[in-house]
This record gives sequence, C-alpha cells and structure tokens, in this order.
Amino acid sequence: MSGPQYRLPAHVPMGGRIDRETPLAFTFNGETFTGYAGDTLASALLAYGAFPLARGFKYHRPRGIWSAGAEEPNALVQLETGARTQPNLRATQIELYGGLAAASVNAWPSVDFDLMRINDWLSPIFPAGFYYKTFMGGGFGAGRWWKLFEPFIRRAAGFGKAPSVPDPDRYERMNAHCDVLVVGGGPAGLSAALAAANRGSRVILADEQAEPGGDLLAGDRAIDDAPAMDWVAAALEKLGSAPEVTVLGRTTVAGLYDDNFATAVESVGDRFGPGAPAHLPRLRLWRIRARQIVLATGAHERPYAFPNNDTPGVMLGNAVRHYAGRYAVVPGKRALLGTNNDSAYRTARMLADAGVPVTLADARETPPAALAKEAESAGATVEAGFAISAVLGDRRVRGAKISRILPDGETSGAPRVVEADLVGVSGGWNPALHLASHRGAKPVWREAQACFVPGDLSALGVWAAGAATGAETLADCLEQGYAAGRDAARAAGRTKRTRKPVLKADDSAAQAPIQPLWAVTSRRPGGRKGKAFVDLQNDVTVKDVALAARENYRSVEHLKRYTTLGMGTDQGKTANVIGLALMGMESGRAPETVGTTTFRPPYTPVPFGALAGRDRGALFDPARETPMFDWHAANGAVFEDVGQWKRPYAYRRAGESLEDAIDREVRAVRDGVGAMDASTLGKIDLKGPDVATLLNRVYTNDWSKLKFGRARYGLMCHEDGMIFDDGVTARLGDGHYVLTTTTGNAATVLNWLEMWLQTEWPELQVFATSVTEAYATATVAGPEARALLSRLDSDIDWSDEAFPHMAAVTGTIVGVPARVFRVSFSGEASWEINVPAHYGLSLWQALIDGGATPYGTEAMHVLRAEKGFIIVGQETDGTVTPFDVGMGWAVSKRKDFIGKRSYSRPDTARPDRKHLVGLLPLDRKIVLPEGGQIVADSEQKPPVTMLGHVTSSYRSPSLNGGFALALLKNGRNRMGDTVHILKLDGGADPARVVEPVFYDKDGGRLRG
Amino acid sequence: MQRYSIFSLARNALTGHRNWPQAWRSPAPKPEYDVVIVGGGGHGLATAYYLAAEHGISNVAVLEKGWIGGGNTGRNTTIIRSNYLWDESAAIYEKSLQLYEGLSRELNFNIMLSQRGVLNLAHNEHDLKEMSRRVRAIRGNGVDSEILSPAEIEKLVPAINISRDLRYPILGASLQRRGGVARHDAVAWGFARGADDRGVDIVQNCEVTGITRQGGRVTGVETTLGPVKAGKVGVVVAGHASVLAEMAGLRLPIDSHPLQAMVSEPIKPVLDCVVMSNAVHVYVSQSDKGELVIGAGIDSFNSYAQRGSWHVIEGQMGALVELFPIFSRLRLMRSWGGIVDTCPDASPILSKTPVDGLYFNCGWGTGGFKATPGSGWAFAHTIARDEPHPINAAFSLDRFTTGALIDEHGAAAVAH
Amino acid sequence: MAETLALAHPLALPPERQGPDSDAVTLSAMPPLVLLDLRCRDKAALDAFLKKPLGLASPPVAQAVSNARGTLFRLGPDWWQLRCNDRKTADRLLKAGAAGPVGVTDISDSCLAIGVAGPRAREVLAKAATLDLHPDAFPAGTAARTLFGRVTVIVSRLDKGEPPTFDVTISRSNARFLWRWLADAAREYGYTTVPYSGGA
Amino acid sequence: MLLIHCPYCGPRDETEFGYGGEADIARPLEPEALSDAEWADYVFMRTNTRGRFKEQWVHSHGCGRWFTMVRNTVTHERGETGVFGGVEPEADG
Repeated sequence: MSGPQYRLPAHVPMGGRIDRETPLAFTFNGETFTGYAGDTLASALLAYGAFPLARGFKYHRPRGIWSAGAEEPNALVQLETGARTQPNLRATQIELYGGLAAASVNAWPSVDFDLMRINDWLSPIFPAGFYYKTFMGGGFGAGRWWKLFEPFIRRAAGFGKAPSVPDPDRYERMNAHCDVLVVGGGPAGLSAALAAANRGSRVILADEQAEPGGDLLAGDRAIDDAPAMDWVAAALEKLGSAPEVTVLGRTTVAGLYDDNFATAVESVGDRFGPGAPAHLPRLRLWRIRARQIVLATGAHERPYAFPNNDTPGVMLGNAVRHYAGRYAVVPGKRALLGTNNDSAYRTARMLADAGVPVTLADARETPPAALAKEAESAGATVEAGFAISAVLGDRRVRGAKISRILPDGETSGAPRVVEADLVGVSGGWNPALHLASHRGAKPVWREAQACFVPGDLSALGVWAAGAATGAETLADCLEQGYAAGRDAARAAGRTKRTRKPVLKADDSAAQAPIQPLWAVTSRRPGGRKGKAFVDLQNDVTVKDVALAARENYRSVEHLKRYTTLGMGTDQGKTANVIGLALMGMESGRAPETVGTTTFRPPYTPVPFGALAGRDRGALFDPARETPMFDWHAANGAVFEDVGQWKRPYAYRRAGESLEDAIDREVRAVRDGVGAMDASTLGKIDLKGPDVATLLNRVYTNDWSKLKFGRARYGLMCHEDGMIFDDGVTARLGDGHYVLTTTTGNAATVLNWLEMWLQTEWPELQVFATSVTEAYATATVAGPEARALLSRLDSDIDWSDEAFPHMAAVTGTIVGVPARVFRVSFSGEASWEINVPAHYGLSLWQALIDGGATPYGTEAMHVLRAEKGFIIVGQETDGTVTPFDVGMGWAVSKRKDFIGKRSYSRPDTARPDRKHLVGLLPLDRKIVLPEGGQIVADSEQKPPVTMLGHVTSSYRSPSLNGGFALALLKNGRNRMGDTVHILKLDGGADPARVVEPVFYDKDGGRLRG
Repeated sequence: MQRYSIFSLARNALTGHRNWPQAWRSPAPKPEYDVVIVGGGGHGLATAYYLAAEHGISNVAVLEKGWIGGGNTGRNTTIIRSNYLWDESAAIYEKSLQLYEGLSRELNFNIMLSQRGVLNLAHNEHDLKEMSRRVRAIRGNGVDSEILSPAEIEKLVPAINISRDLRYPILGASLQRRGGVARHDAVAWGFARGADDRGVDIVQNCEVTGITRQGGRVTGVETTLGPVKAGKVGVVVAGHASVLAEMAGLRLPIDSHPLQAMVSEPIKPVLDCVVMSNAVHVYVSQSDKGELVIGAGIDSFNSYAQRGSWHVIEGQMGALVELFPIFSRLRLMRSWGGIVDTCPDASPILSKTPVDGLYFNCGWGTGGFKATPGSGWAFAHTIARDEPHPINAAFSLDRFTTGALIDEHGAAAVAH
Repeated sequence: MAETLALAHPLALPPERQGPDSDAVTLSAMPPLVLLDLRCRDKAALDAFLKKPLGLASPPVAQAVSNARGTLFRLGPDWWQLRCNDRKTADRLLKAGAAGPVGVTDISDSCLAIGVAGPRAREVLAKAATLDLHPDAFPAGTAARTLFGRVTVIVSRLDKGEPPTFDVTISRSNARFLWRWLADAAREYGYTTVPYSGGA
Repeated sequence: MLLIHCPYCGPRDETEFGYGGEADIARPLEPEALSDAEWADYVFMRTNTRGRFKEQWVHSHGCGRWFTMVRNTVTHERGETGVFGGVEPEADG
C-alpha cells in the first residue's frame, strides 16, 4: 500500500477533528498503516484510498467503505486477535488507537483474491430465496441433498469469527434516573439538553460518537457567523458545569422500553483497545429510567441503486463530506456525485474547496439556481436531469456513466461516461426513527420529503427533534431541539420559565424539494447489465425485490424474509426504505401502503458481555450458605445445589468413595448418632388467634386439636388437589406456631400463605414471618442421639417421657436459647435443634465433638426412603395427590381445604391411578435406575405400555441391598406382583411390588 | 403448480427469473366455504393443507388478519424436538417430527430441516434424576433420546463451559439427535403454497371480528372484508385464542404472555447443535446464516403487546455467557417478542368445543413451532371427521373438568 | 466444653484495600443485630404498642426513624422492623407482643448490615439498585426494602451526612455474596473493606 | 420494563413484583356444591382480556402487599390500583 496519499495536506483547512501531532500506527490484514488521533479506522484506511477491504455476503464481490457511521453495511472487520478479538465491527465506528490490529472477514483465502467470488458468476441460478426451491430430496430420499449441502452453506455464511477463549474483560451495569434523556449530541440534541438544563432538570445527554456535534463535526457549518463547532464547545461547557447534567459520550442508546426505560452502551475502556487501564470496565450498560425522552437521533442518508453500485469507491454523498471535513480524507482524485436533493451541494462545495474536481449529477431538471451557481463558482460541474446509471471498474471505481433520468427511474438516451474514481450518492434522508419505533410510534410517510417520520409520542413522554423529524435546516434543528427540551422538562415537572436563545444559522435560502429516485436500473426485459444492490450487506438486488413481488411475497415482512433485505447487522438502515419503495413500484402501491417494518432493539449491536454485566462466575447467582457452611467446606463436604443453597451431599473422608461415605453415614445414624445441617428447611413463625383456621385451610389434615408443645405433619396442595409441599408444624404457645417447609419451597409457601391471607381471607388474624435465616437447624438422629444430647449443657429433659416423638420444647443449650422438635425423617429417634443462626457453627462443633457423625442429604434420602417417607419433587411431580402416595390418612373428610374439591373429579377419583409402592429388585445386588420405566411385559417393542416409574432407588446398608420407591399404575392392587424396569441399553430388571415401608414398620425405633 | 428444483432454477435463469409464478394467490374471500380456518400461521396453513391433501376438503379459506406466518410462526427460535415425558405428548410431537422429516419433499419447498440434535443440560442432582426419568420414558415411546456425560457434551459442543467451577456446573445432558431446527418462514410458505395449489383460498389482511352461530352451531364468521359463511370453523390463532373464544361465548384455560427471542450478528460456525438449559434458563442454536438464535422463558404478566421486558434479556444473556464464555464478545443484533398462549398443564388444546362445528387449536405455549405439521394434521382430522384423532383425543378442552391433565411442567420449567 | 456457644459472623473476612483510590468506597460489616419483626394491621395500635418501651412513632412506608433505643424501619403498611440498640428493649417488646395486636418475632440472626460509605458509594449502589438514590429522591431517613440485582435488601440512609452513607440489610445466607458483589462493583473506583472483627 | 406504582411504596421497577394474574377470582364458599365444570371454571378458566384488564400483583421485594391494578394488555397503559383487606395507603406514605 503506498502512503496516505488521499489525506488532504495540512494547509487545506479541513479535518478539524484529527490531531496531526499524534500519529498512530496500526495494522490491517497484517500491513502497517498510520492514521491520527481522532481518526476512525475507516477514515485512516480511506486516507490510503478506497481499496476493497471486505467481500459481499453472498456473491463475494469486493467492497469498500460506504458510510461514515452506524449505518455502514460493508466495512465489517475482525478487530484484534486472541481473547480480545471481536468480529463484525464497523470500521466506521472504531476509534483509532495506537497498535490497533484489524482484518477483513468472510474472504478466503484473502480479501484480494476470494474464491467464493464464483458465486457472483453463478449468480443467475442463485436468485433471492433460491434455497427454498432446491435440495428438497429428489433421488437421494428425503432431505439427503440438504444434509449434504447445509454444511457448505453454513461455512460460507457468517462474517467474522467468535473468540476461541473466554473474554478477559469486565462489563459494568449502572442504573440511572433523570427528568430528561436526550439521545443524540448534534445541534438538536445539544439545544434540547440546554433547554432542559436551563429549567433545572436532571438531564442525561447520550451521544454515540467520539465527540458530540453530530453533523456539525464536518466543520463547514456556522452559527452566529462563527464556526458551529465553537457553539458546540460552548454548549458542552455549559452542560458540563450544570450539576444535574450528565453528558455520556461514546454512548449509544440501544433500546427504549415501557415507561421510558432506556438502555445505553457506553464505551469505557474499549476505545483504548487491549491496552486499556485494568481497572476500567470495557463497556458500561446504562439502564436509564427517564421521565421524558428527547430523540435527536438525526437522519441517515440513503443512496439510490444503480448497476455496480457496490464497487469500492462508491459511497454515500454525505459520508464523502464528513471524511473530508472531519478527517481531511478524500479517497479520490476526481469525484462524481449523484443526487436528487439539495444536501449533495454541500459535499460538492467541500470537494471543490479541497481542490478535487467534481461533477454533480442532479436528477432534478431544475436544481435550485442559487445552490447550483454557488457550486459551479466553486469549480463543480452540475448536470441537471442526470443520474448515475453505471459504475465502471471492479475492485475500484474507474469511471462512471450518467444518464438522463425519467421520473419512473428509467433512463433515456445514451449514457455519458464521467471520469471519476470517487462516486458519492445522495438519494434523500431517512430520519433515524428506530428508537421511536421501539416505543410503538408508527412511521408516517411524508410525501414532500419522500421519507418516513416518527409518529407523535408526546403522550408517552417522548419528543423528537431535528433531522430525526425530517428537519432539513440547521435553523430548524436548533429551534426544534430547544422546543423539545423545553417541552420535555415542563412535562417532567420543571416549570421554571427560561428565555429562549436567539441563534442565527447559516442555512441557504435556496431549497428545492427532493425528487424521489430509488433505482436507476431498467425493469424492462433485457434491461441494464450489472447488479444494482439495494441491501449491500445481504447482497439483495433490485431484481431480487422484483422477484419477490412476482412470487407474491409482497407484504414488507415477506419481502424482508424472502430476500433477507434489511436483515443484516446494519438492520437495513440504508436499504429498507428503498426496498419498500421498489416493492411499491413493482406492485403498483405507494411506499406507505406497502407497510413499514417495525424496528426492534437494539439500534446497533450490543455485546453479550455488556448484557450479562458482572453476573458471571461466582456472582452469577448467590450461593446461599448456612451458618455451618465453613465447617462443611473444611471437612470434606461434597456440596449439591438445592435452589440457591449449597448443601452437603456427603462428607467424604480420605480414601473413601462417595458411595462408601454415604453407606458410612447411613450406618452411623442407624447404629449410633448422626448430625445433619437442616438449616435450609423453610421456617415460618405464625402468630395470631386464627392460625389453626389458616392451617386447616391450607393443609389437608385437621389442625383444630394440636396441643401446646406438640407437632404434626401436613401436606399442602394446590386447588387442583396435587401435592406441592409438606412439612411439620409445631405449636409453641397460644396463637404461636412454627411451620416448616421443604428447602426449595420456603419462599413459595410464605408467598402462598400471604396471598390467601391478604387477598381471600383478610378476616383471619394471622401474622406470618420467615425465620428460616434466624435459626440454624441441626438434626441429631440415631439410637445414641439422646445420650449425646443429654451430655450437652442444657435445661431440656431429653427423656422419652418428657420429650416424646412429635413434641416441641423450648429451652437453653450451652447458654443459648433453642427450639427443639422431636421429629424424625430417618426413622430413628431424632431431634431438630434450632438455635440463633450466629451460634449454629458452634452448636454444630459441639455435636461433632460430642460424637455425632455428620451426614449429608444423600444419606438422609436413603434413610427416609427406607421408611417410605416421600420427598416432594421426587415422589411427586405436580400430578400426585395425597391418596396417590398412600397418605389418605392425612386428608380430612370433615373440613374444606385448598384442593379438596378436585378429588371428586372423575380422573382424580379413579381407583387405578398411579400409587406409591415399594420395589425390591429380584437381584438384591443391583440398584434399580431412578427414573426407570416400569412395564408388565419386558418383551414388548416400543412404544411400550409404561405403568409408572422408579422415583427413588438406593443401596441400603441396613437392608443389605437395593430397594426403591415407585409410582405404579394401580400399584396398591399389585402387591406381590413382579414388574420389570427397563434398562437404557435394552433388557429389563425384574422387581417385586411391596409396601413402601422397608424398615422398622411399626415405628418403634423413632419412638424409642 | 410449477415444481421447484435445481432444474427449474436453471431453466428460469435463462429468462432472468421473470417467469416464476406466484407462490400462492391472493384471492378475495368467497361468500361461503365448507371450512374456514381462522389464523394464517403455520398451524392454520398446515390444517388447511391437510384438509385438502388428506381429507379431500378443498373448499377452504384461511383468514389471516395480517400476513401469513407473521405471528409466532415468524417469531420463534425454530427448535424441533419430540422428547416429551408423557405418552400423549410423545405421540403428537413425534408424529409432527416424522411429518417434518418428509416435509420438504411433500411440499416441494425446502423448509431446511436441520437435524443437528437438541441437547438438554442438567445442572444439579434433581435435574439428573428428572433427565433419567425423561430419557427412559421417551425411549419407551420409541423416540430417540440418550444421556451424555460432561465429557461427551464437551466433545459435541466444544464451545461450552464444562468446568466444575461454574456456579451451576453441567453435570450431564440428554440428547435427541433427530431434533434440530428448520426455517420457520419456509414452513408457513410451503404449507401455503401447497394448500393454495389444492384450491385453498389464503386471504391476508382479513381480520375475523365475530363468530356467527345459530342454535348451538357455527354458521360462519364476520370479517373486516365482510361476512363469510362456513359449515365448520377452526380457530388457530395462538396468542389470541381467548379473544376468538370470547366471540363464541367460550372461556379458555389460557393466559397470553410475551415471549422474547433474539439473534446475534452472523458469525462463522461455532455451535453445531441446539443447547437448552432449564436451570440457568436459556436456549441457543446457530442458524445457517450464522446467527446465534437465543431464547428463554416468558415474561410474567399477561400481554398482547409483542414486546417483553428488558430484565428478561439480561437474565438469559447472563446465562448464555455463563455457559459459553467465548460468546461474551459477540453482539446482540435484534430482539423481538411474540405472544404465547399458555395452558395450566403446559399442553395444548386441540379440541371440539361446546359449539357444534367450532374447533379450537391453541395453548401451545412456547413450543408450538415444533408441532406445526402434527398439529395441522390432527386438527384437520378433527375438523373433517368431527372427532379427534387418537393422537389428539387427550388434548381436549374437557380435561380441565375431568382432571385428566397432561402436566408437562414437571421437568420443563422452560417448555419449547 | 465452653460455657456458651460462640458467635460466628459471616463477614469476619480478611480486610482489603484495592483499586485506583481505596478511599473512594468503604464497606463495613456491622456487628450482629438485635432485630424484631413487627406486624400489625393498624398503625395506631402499633404506635401505642411502641410508645412506652421505645418512644418512637411509626414513619411512613419506606422510611426509618431512630432514637437512642433503636431504629424503626417501616417496610410496608402493616410491616415494620425494629433494630434495637440493646437486648433489653427487644425482650420487653417480645414479651408484650405475646398478648397484643402486634405480631412480634425475633429475627435478630436472620440479617446482617453492611455500611457503604465514601464519595463513590452512591454509584456502587446504583449498580445494584433500580431505586433512584439521588438525594432529592432518597433523602436522609429513607429506608426501602428493594431488590439489589438478585438479592432482596433494605437500603437506608439514616443520617444526613454528605456524601451520603448507606446502610444495607441483607439476609444472613446472602451476606457474603452481597459483600463480594459490592466490593467487585467498587473495583473501578477503589475500595476498603472493614470486616467484622468481634464485639457487639 | 414496567415501572409499577405500588399503592404503598410508589413507583418501583417491575422486577420487585410478583404477578398474580386475573383479579377478582373469588374462591367458592362451598366447593362441594359446585359441578365439576363450575369448579374447573374457578380453577382454570380465565378471561385473558385483550385491552383493559384487572389483575393482581404483589410487591414481593418491597412492602409485601398484594394489590390490584388495571392495565391495558395491548398498550401496557396503567389504570387505577386497588388494595385488599381495607389496608389503605396513608396520605403521607
């Protein structure tokens, strides 16, 4: 690459936003280039000429830089390598930093020589949607061809590459509130922010560029007879000194949501590249709740289409102006501009001033005389009634043709060749109404300007100003911005009156209306050669739109989906309106009747990392720790996740397998004494005179007669009659109960009780307070439990007489108050000791020191299964009633309760529902698979008749072999039958159906 | 109908593709049809197609208030699978998957079925137990499903974080290899073209505003294009089922919720199967275009607005990046919302109603796309014969009275 | 065996100083709380109940009032929490509560409090809080139960100091998570942590 | 993301609230007197209104109270809120 020959020399008074004192070296596709601070990657590359730096998505034709901003369809690059690599970035939005390394995407072997270009030559058989019409099957059977071709299509698709290692960067999230959020820091946005700030509003101004100014950054505008950028600087200074104003630079408002919630992405460390200071986040996601929003988002210039309009060197006209004015780059020696509206005259003037010969083809027969004269006196040639009809060259513009243009887009007469290596095209302006669309504004077609403008949203507190509403003059932008800022502040309750500043803009008096022009390409048979692109990123041509119309994909959504128009990473910012208009022409409709597409968030793509924020790794979700957690962690606990809780699954000793550990823990409880951390069980203190009434309504059994100091087990159901929780409730005093829930349902049950108490039974005097976290709970179980407890310094009498099974006692243990419940989930004599949570760790240590073996959840599961006790969520799945699990004894017939009525429905009353049973494998050495499906006939071929499934299955050291619980259709009437449990790899294990209580059937041990 | 093939493409290339016929006509509605299908989504178009193709009933109109395929058909994440727990579900979803497997050929329209496998992750002991039960039940029903170890998962999906240090580590997964994705628009268009070819009138921009009845029997519909008489009316309008039910004086056990989905920018292939996680709440696949297609759960509240809330997106993207740390620097390109009709038991309603000649097909919740052909096939049968086919008999409206629910919630907090 | 069980505080962790300006944010673990949960349908009854033992009247919802005996947080129309400065007041109220129209429950060990101070304290909390923490919207005396990202907290500003000092109450099982979360959020500014080091 | 006006706490982010679906579905006083269809109507059937819809929410991460709110399910525009059990917000609350 020869030097930056397209950078204007320093003496040309342009390029005000670059710092020529700070050169920055960078690489592109491995070659070294030099730009300046203030450059974008695009401007720095264009200084070397408009060479191909990308390839088209489908045809792999060479592509250059097309725009100077967020609307860029072509210049996607892979930025950096390794862990910080980033695919698909727009070169037009990358701020240059020293050492930057970027590369082309989607070209193989290189962007200069891309083998996939073959698609371009084969393109006659690849019209839009060709893939719907082939690979259907044919001789190879259903879908075989597609199976063959799909991998090729996948490899060919996609642009850049994902990193192959995790992201080392940090992403922050910040919540913010304001009276007025102003989106866009151009003349309208700055004006709006000033107006709102003057009224004392809390203002956030978000601007996506490296510096605010918007269109004024081009440097060719004046306000009050001084450079407009002076006004920008003064405005920023004023805003900077207002205490309640936050100016967020390099911040793109990505989406608007209900109640004026806005999301915005701020580039913090990102713009420094990999060398960013370590403490800075790469990006910060702002979550802004604004009372009022001013949209000063500007407008995107659109082109019109013509053959080979994708050749590098063809650009949007206003982009040419910005590269010259802002960065002192004109990527050509001779320029052709095509336009149908006034705005290109500024570009012409800029190029002429830079000493670049320029021809301006204005499709209008009579351009505004003053503008034309001005341009011509600066040295430009104006060709009225002409439009660009072709571009010559392949990898680079080598010339162009212009033709006399008729109102329907057809040309007349022979084209004229224009010598040019830079082509700028101006087809009109599309107000950036994306954010208004997010809030539900229907775009309104404005015929006079041939564009969609946002519908009114002021009732929702959203105001639009400036070019975003179609304003064409700087004076209008300033005026509208101020009015919107003032109205928004007033609507936000800032009623202080202020004086409106009087500003003089440099707008020319001469203005002529746009003459709509969408494509210069004959629709007549045998028409113009060469592809004329509508959507440059997805390679959708004018012909593709015609094909969609012909095949009746005429709704705008069908058009988009069939041709992929507007579905690229630019989301059709320059393409959508042209596509719509062309579809209208094809189907004889005005653009507004074809429809508009709803723009969806985000406005520009947002990195996933910024959305995830710091909710990663250890901070992804809280890991809730019980008071005894540190002991478990230090003593070999293998944890399992139960909801957010970390619970010890088992405690593994050195040299022990997990299974051995579980066996040892089970034996310890059966033969000695074990201790389990049960702190995660939900505990709800219920107080008030009506607690028993509440319990009667929410539990299936009767609570009227529960005495002081006694506890009872209950099943809780939904109105459909299905079990959703169970637990023990103890009565501690007059109108004072404590209810326990399963670990997973602690919050759900409390909410359930509150919902009924508040919304349905407000007459009940019951206060429910969660005390789950107030107490640490240790279960002490086993034949030696009493002995251990009796050795503790306590005022509690542990004897069976004083403290029988299902009793509840309060007292003191080693100097701290305790609530102790004698309940058993293991089948052994067992006490649940609750002490204030801060003392749980110390209590636990005392129990261990006293000889208890710690046991985890899995040993607990084995112990309870031997007793046939259910676990909600394991023996039940939302389809199981108390009768199904053989707990009809816990269902009162004398009272109503939630769910009761459902038991008399025909299906729920069936006697042959699935019942909880026990299973003993005939071969006691095996453990039946949990989840195993039960069949009567093990020889049946699928689909087989499944009778139920194994809900719990373990090896029991107490029973010397495998045993299981199961839900089995009509199970209670199958006792003694042999059934078969299917194995995953074929075959089945036979098992005998037995009662679901395997151990200590009369319960003597737990009462002992 | 002009058949589509590589040869017809080549032939049309010679004439610059100027001679392709319309894929379907846009007729004005006739005054009367044998059957009117309300709703031109995939399910409605499939119903019309199978009415004509399987039951010889072609005097049928599909009335669509917007553009065909514009509701949930065009908004879903295109996942296809049949790995359901209960026998009734397995039967209808497996029927659907089998129809999908021959659909491109049957419709002469490439719906781009890509059976790249659907992986459901397990993150805790409870997940593992549920997975074991589910896989065994699925296999019992003759549907393919297998259990993968973490090492096997990593081999299949190298981009996934299999580390035990994850907050919710991946402990295992079930895989249905025949599951995958298809091109959602193509399913609607293929059925539309096929139905149109068999004489079905597809009427777009025609909103049904009333259901006319006489003596307990349906007689037709009122529309924005005037009244249309019909012997039978089948309603297949996804999120709007309750609105149509009200027109016929019915109440449904349905709530409509927003469901959001999103895509990344297109990147080179990095994920070769569909990955779903209920526990951390996200699912993702990569489309043929290279976009990562991402979804999660519904928004909590009832809504007919096709938009959801932001925090749902943050939640699922957090989950995605947790599972796939290398995706962190990829970018969200577009997000959108649909309206899903959820049933209390997370199973659909495909049923006759108390009104003679009026049929409802709704309640597919977040997972209707995968059922499209099967649903249309069974619904066509139900309408044509005025009785359900055995594969949809259990999905009747009266199950909510008898209690014979088909509760697929158990292990599917996220059902797709 | 010891005479009484020993107290363990989850935030007895190693102290840290990090980042560009370690004075920008200070996180402090407060000593164990004496905390009562108070429920009552009738504010007047609650005021009458508290008048003698506490000498405080209920503030509006989402505010707190303090005196030498404690701080009364109004969490909802029928819900208060009282952070007592001594055990005696709590015991007296617990005893009185057994009879009256006020449900009194001792939930002392269920929560811990973390102080967040320093010039960047508000920004750190704004990363978690969707509430507006601007002094106009969150003046001294504000005490709101709210969601901090994934955990429920009570965030309050009990004194008029500038820059504001915040007090965050968090459930015990989530305390370390929130502690680490806040420290991580403060990393870009710099922070100092003052963990619990014994005493009440 | 909705900004929901809790009758007791004022505007709070949607994430602080739990959703309770359609309001005014009263539990039958005598379930046993209902037919299966009437019981099913109470347990399962919902109006699922398109338009102005009265629903119930709970400020679960705030004051803990349930309340009703009218909301347009198409535009999400909010109407009046209501309280349960006569627990009225205080003028200064």
